[in-house]
Amino acid sequence: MVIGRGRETGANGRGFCYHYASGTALPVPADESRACPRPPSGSFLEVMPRMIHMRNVSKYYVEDKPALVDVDVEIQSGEFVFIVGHSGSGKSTLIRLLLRELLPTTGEIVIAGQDVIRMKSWKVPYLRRNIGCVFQDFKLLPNKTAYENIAFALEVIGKSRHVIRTQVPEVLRLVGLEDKIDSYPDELSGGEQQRVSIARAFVNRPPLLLADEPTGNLDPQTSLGIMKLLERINKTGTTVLIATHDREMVDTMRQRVIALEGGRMIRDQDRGVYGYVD
Amino acid sequence: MVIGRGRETGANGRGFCYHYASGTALPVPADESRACPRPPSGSFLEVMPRMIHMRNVSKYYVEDKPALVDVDVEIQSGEFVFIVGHSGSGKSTLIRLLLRELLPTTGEIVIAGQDVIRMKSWKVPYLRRNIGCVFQDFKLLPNKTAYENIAFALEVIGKSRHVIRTQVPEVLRLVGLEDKIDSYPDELSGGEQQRVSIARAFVNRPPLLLADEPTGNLDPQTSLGIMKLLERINKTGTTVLIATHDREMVDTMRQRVIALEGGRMIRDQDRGVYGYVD
Amino acid sequence: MSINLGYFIRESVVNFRRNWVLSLGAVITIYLSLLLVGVSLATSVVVTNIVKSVEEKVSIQIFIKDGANSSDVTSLQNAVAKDDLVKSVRYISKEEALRIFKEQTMKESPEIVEQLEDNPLPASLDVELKDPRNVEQMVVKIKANPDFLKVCDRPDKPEESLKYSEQTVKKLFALTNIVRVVLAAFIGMLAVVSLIFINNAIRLAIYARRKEIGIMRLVGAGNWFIRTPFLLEGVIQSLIGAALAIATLGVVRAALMPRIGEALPFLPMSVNTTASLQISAVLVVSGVLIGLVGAAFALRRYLKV
Amino acid sequence: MSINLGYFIRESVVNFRRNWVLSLGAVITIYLSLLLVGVSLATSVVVTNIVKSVEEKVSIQIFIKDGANSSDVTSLQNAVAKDDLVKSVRYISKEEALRIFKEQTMKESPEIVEQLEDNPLPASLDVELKDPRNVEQMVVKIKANPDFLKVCDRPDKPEESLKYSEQTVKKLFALTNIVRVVLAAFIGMLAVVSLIFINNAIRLAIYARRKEIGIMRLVGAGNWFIRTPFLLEGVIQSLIGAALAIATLGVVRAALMPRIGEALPFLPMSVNTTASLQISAVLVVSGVLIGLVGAAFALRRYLKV
Ligand SMILES: Nc1ncnc2c1ncn2[C@@H]1O[C@H](COP(=O)(O)OP(=O)(O)OP(=O)(O)O)[C@@H](O)[C@H]1O
Ligand SMILES: Nc1ncnc2c1ncn2[C@@H]1O[C@H](COP(=O)(O)OP(=O)(O)OP(=O)(O)O)[C@@H](O)[C@H]1O
Ligand SMILES: [Mg+2]
Ligand SMILES: [Mg+2]
Repeated sequence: MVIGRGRETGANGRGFCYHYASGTALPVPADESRACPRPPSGSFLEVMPRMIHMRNVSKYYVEDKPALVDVDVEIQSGEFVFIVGHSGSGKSTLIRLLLRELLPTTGEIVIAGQDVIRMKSWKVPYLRRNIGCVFQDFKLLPNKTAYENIAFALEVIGKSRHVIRTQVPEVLRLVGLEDKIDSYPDELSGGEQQRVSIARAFVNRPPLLLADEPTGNLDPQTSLGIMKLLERINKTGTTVLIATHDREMVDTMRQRVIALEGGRMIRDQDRGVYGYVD
Repeated sequence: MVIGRGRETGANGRGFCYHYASGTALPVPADESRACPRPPSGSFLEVMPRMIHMRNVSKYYVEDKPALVDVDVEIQSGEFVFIVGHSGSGKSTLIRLLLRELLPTTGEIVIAGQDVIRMKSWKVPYLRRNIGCVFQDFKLLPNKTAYENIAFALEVIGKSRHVIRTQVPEVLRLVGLEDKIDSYPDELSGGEQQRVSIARAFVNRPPLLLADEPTGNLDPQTSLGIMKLLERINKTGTTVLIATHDREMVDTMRQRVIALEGGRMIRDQDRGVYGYVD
Repeated sequence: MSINLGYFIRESVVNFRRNWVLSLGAVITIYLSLLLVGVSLATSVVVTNIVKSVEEKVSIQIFIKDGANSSDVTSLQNAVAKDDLVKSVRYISKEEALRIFKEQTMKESPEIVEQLEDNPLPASLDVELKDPRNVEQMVVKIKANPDFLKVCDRPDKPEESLKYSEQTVKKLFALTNIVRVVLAAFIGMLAVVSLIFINNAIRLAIYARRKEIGIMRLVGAGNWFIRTPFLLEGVIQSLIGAALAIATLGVVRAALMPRIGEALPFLPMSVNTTASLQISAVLVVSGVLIGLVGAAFALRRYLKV
Repeated sequence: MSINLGYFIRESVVNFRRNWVLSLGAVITIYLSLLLVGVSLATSVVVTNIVKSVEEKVSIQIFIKDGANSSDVTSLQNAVAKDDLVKSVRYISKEEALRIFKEQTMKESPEIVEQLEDNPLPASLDVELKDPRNVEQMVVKIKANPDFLKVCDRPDKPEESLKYSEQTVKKLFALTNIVRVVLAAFIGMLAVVSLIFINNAIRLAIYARRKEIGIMRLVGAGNWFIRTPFLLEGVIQSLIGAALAIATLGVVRAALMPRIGEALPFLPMSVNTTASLQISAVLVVSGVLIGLVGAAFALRRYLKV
């Protein structure tokens, strides 16, 4: 329950260049400045005005029963968007399409100018390194500790051990897990695992952050802390897309809301609310 | 989104002896009556006035950092209890102790008159067959379809194929998954998996139902349907214990609430609320 | 709890089909292991045949002095023929001995034999034994026979009148014993190796499904409820593996054996039908046993409550 | 992307330790497979030695007529000795021939030789070849030598004057060829079997970790980033397996070989140090190769993007 604490400690400037760890810009030490430009120069995903473009996207896992039908979504760089919908309405499917975990049955998907569907398969890892993703089922590596799980995301993009050793504890602190650094996933509670997954998603400060139900296993207070953190991350320019059921959170944040129902987009509303009063 | 529908269909009495599938008692067909007595005669867990008794229970996974400290809980047969608390406060640990997935470091646990700690290991399966449990991470068998996963819980207790073939589709319908009967867990959305887990927990109508975060992956409307279902199950005499973060649900239901904080019981309140306004 | 046999069988078959990577792995392991065992069993059959055919050639020759009383010879022959150890006794006259000598030993320079003025070779009794291992024992018996001293060609040195190529016999037995020991060791080694392989495969299979097993536990499944499908699956895999191994050996026997036989006509290389049926039976039984035992051991390790 | 070698090595070692069930399984598989390969290689070395020692006994005899001109004989001897195929030529006089005949062929009844009035055996030249396989070729060469017709003991039928136990040689070569083919087939079979076992073990290991691999994918790890630790792990396992196999073979060689040698003094059963070093090298190299290739194949199947 230390999201607040984490934020404050972040603010007293340990020399770590997490811009969104505090409201004020921190002095960036010389040896770190190369490692932490945001947006990364020469990034795979250039900063384009249009971050996500989906047109006429449909996904049929099995014939007859589509998981997504004719979805058109345009998301600009720097937006903060909620995706809401009943269980089974296609939220996770949409996120998995953006991560190219799946290919759509029809339609086109362009992320930051890159055609995701026609992308060469060797390029896919580079796409994914520029998208942070919080998975609904966490997807932590069971043989790695919390620290190693997060470090892995940095090792993949070839960060130096020095950078890893400073950044990983910092993000773990931001999600309130500084004392669980060496725990394996099966030694963590559900909410703790979810927070490790969140930390992994933004540790390499990707231009695009996808989160599938990031607070499903968290109590309201911790959820709020995570949401505030995501908002801060968004403020530094990261595009954030969150699939969620958390009515309270959606209603509090008053951001753009896209609603799905049976795979169809039924609502796209700026400064929206969760909807469905029952 | 068919919890409502499920309930209604349940009420038009297909000859299935789910007492809690409808508000009114159903006529029980002769050939089913033997298979469906509630409480089961000669059940392993006798219906005792005191269902759960925990005294001085502490659990240390590692030294110094206890997950539970000196917890005393008394739950009578037929009660409906919420356990709330921050992420990592020990809710899942408490449930795993009741299921004897873990043994406590100190203290005593008695369920329906059975000493869980000194229980012979060959008796443990019989204990578990009388406790339905919804796990936070679902724990569905990946090689079995939704149908087979639920059927498994009945096969374990030696139910006939006939009973299985009528009851399994019925409970799947109650949680709104009648059209996902033959889907494997990785073909189901997060919420659908959670509902399969819920269906499995109550399909053999256990005297005690434990649920760890049963609506974490469900939208508010589906959550409410599930809660209503759990309430009906409780009305038929089943003791229900739910660990949850869903403030809305706890506040609506107005049932007994036990709050944990850092492994200690800090509140035990009849007709309580979630608490912690922030 | 009513035990649901149908459930277990269905379960094992379904598991077998769904986890085909694991199943295939186990089947391949068992198949190869049993194939190795089968090959070595067949080899041992062949070698035993060869050894037998060589052993059969071991016989005792009793040399008879020229002009021995023929009734004495007959009585010796009868006495020896009646012995339990003896298979047959054959009288070889001087003339026959010379002919054999000329045809076999002197085949390449028969002119030497023609130079001989008179026949230097003695007549003899050729004693063939039921089991050549008893040769020493039989020699003692013959020496003890009173007729022997009467007819033998060197009464002063009776042992010179008996020929049974002592050394050849000893060497041969040394060799066949070594061959037997080596083969037994080899088969033993292969059996152990196969057992380790199979245990290993099952261990990996259970390791790969440890989560599943844990979940079954938590839903209230008892030890045997969890174990039985694994055991049955092990048996199914073993049976398939054994069937494949037997089929392969059958093909090899049908296709290769005759050719080897042609190439090596002087060695009896055949494995007869009885032997190959026995080998098949051994493979099936040991396959199933190994499967069961391996699965049981592996399960013991991972399936404590 | 800066490639982080340290990361890969750390990763493989850590994986190796954490997934010890899988690692142990793979090590055992590789160990046993290589042990089988090693045993058959050693067997082939021993058999080759035995075959060589038998082959060395093959020689050509040239029979010389009584009273041949001794300078002709010497010139024939010199001509043959100079040939590239020939290792040595030895002159055996009539007297020596009779002595050898008496001592070797007639060992058991030397009295027959003593009955002979004059020496029926011819003198001869004994030609030993460098490679007994060239015997036919050498025979042709000798026949073409002009001195040969002058000195040979049957100028009418020159082929009768040359003895090289045609049949024995042919039989021997048939046998040694069969032994070689059988051994090669056996080693080939074991190699294939080992490869399948190892591929299988790696496939199971990857199957057991398929979720992990999927997660790595989703976090943006490239093919080689995922593959390298698996490959390195495969190599580590192979090396451990090979080391164990070599150690076992070494122990067997030190402990068992001398005893077998004692029991069978007439067979050259030793495996010399060079050969055993070569076998060790083969095991290490093939172990690593098999590990790499097996892992690569298995990864190919499961590691498409
Ligand atoms: N691999 C699959 N094969 C077949 N059907 C699938 C598969 N994955 C998902 N589905 C189906 O597609 C539909 C949409 O699933 P999706 O996971 O996108 O839902 P969701 O909105 O994320 O739901 P939740 O809120 O419950 O997580 C569901 O009905 C689900 O059963
Ligand atoms: N196997 C384990 N080994 C070590 N520590 C553990 C283990 N399991 C849980 N813990 C720790 O015990 C504490 C309580 O965990 P528990 O799972 O009971 O929390 P929870 O209340 O269920 O939290 P959540 O709401 O996030 O699921 C946590 O701090 C967790 O890290
Ligand atoms: Mg989802
Ligand atoms: Mg929990």
